[in-house]
Amino acid sequence: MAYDVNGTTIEHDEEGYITTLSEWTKELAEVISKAEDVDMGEEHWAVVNFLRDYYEEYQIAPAVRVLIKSIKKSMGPEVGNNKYMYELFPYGPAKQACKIAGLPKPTGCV
Amino acid sequence: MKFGIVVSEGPYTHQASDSAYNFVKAALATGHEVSRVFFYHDGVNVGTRLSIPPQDDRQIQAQWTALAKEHGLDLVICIAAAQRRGLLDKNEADRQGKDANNIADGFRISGLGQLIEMGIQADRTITFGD
Amino acid sequence: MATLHTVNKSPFQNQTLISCLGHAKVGDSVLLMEDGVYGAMSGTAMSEVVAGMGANVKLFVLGADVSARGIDASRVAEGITSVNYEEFVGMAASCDRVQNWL
Amino acid sequence: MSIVKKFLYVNRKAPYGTIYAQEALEVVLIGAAFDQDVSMAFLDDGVFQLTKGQDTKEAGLKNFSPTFRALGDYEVTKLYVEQESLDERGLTLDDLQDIQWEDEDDDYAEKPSIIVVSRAGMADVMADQDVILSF
Repeated sequence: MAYDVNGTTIEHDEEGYITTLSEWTKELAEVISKAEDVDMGEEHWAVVNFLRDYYEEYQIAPAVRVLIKSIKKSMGPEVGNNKYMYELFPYGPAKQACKIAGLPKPTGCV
Repeated sequence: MKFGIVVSEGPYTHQASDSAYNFVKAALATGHEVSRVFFYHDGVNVGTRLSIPPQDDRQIQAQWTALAKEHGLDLVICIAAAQRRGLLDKNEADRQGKDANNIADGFRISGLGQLIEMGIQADRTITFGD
Repeated sequence: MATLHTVNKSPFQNQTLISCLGHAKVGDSVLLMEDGVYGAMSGTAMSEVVAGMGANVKLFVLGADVSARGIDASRVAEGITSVNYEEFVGMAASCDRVQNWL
Repeated sequence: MSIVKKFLYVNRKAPYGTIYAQEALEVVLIGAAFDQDVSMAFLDDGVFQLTKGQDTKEAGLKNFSPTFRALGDYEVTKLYVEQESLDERGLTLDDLQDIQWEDEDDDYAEKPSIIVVSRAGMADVMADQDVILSF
């Protein structure tokens, strides 16, 4: 199972998460988002970039409430709220946005 | 009194699961309640139905399964720890595209939240591990 | 507000028992179990340390693990009480919390 | 869920040699969603978990030490570190990562999460808990 980015294949698992995190590119993110039926706008990218920065710094994808709290702080409450996040990523800001951002699947532990 | 039990070492390698089993049996025998047994770290390996211990040794998984049946115990295997170590129930195996599953009767796979919830609900939480 | 502590490591192998006794409060109980029962033996290099550091707590040993290791009951140091699993349960119930030193 | 209990996660083991430190952190991160009164204790070899400059590349392991700095986002802001354990291992506070949390009620002021306590102080922290989970 793989995504096709301009002729290059990027392996992914059963659920669409890429297997080798270092293979992520912005072009790949566009390809994954199409497969997910998400039309990437500015806010989508802001969330994806935030997730990647957070992962780079702390080596974990943040929990949804941490994500929302941080987005609220940096982009304001009209973006940083649960409802809007789910409008951006209908299958969940954690799962879907992490997939597009090329991060590990959040361990759905709760 | 309600006890919550954590088992955090693998069977046979470590005595932890045996000690936990003896404790749970004694607790039930003296009229206490055991709200949940949560298997974490290598403790998740207690829940595989594919182990074949020698006939003259204790059957750790079978003992737990029997105790769970008799007393309606809630035996929970941590999903994050289980996935690392290759323990899957049928649902997970299907979802992850794996060709087999190995969880024994009486055990269920669930999240770490179940450990925290156990700590909140139980009067005493006791860990058997290394 | 007493705590029941459990220790399952031999004091000849690591510092867990020392650490536990260094943190236990006056009136707490400490139960030696699994390989921890070796810390309950008299006449060892650790006996005096255990007796000294354990002076302010109540020391117990799990009888089942003592017999399993072939330690004769007479080798369990004075002042250390042997308990069975039901008594272990009772101690856990009557303390305010249990701390397992792993 | 209205019950709020005092949870203490006790860390007495070094990172990497065994998985306990890493899986303990996973429990803490998940547990943070339950709105309990959470503290972490680092004593004995557990203090090694917090040291600066961990680089796991050559060993081929996942470096989870940066995650400690995310704990503040999860409202885990009380990391008790035992002075005697540091001393015995030739460490000082300067050898540990700078871990902070943002106080929303104080204009997002950054405050240190690490609280250095004596052995007696650590015993007091332990004796004040409802649930103690050891790793």
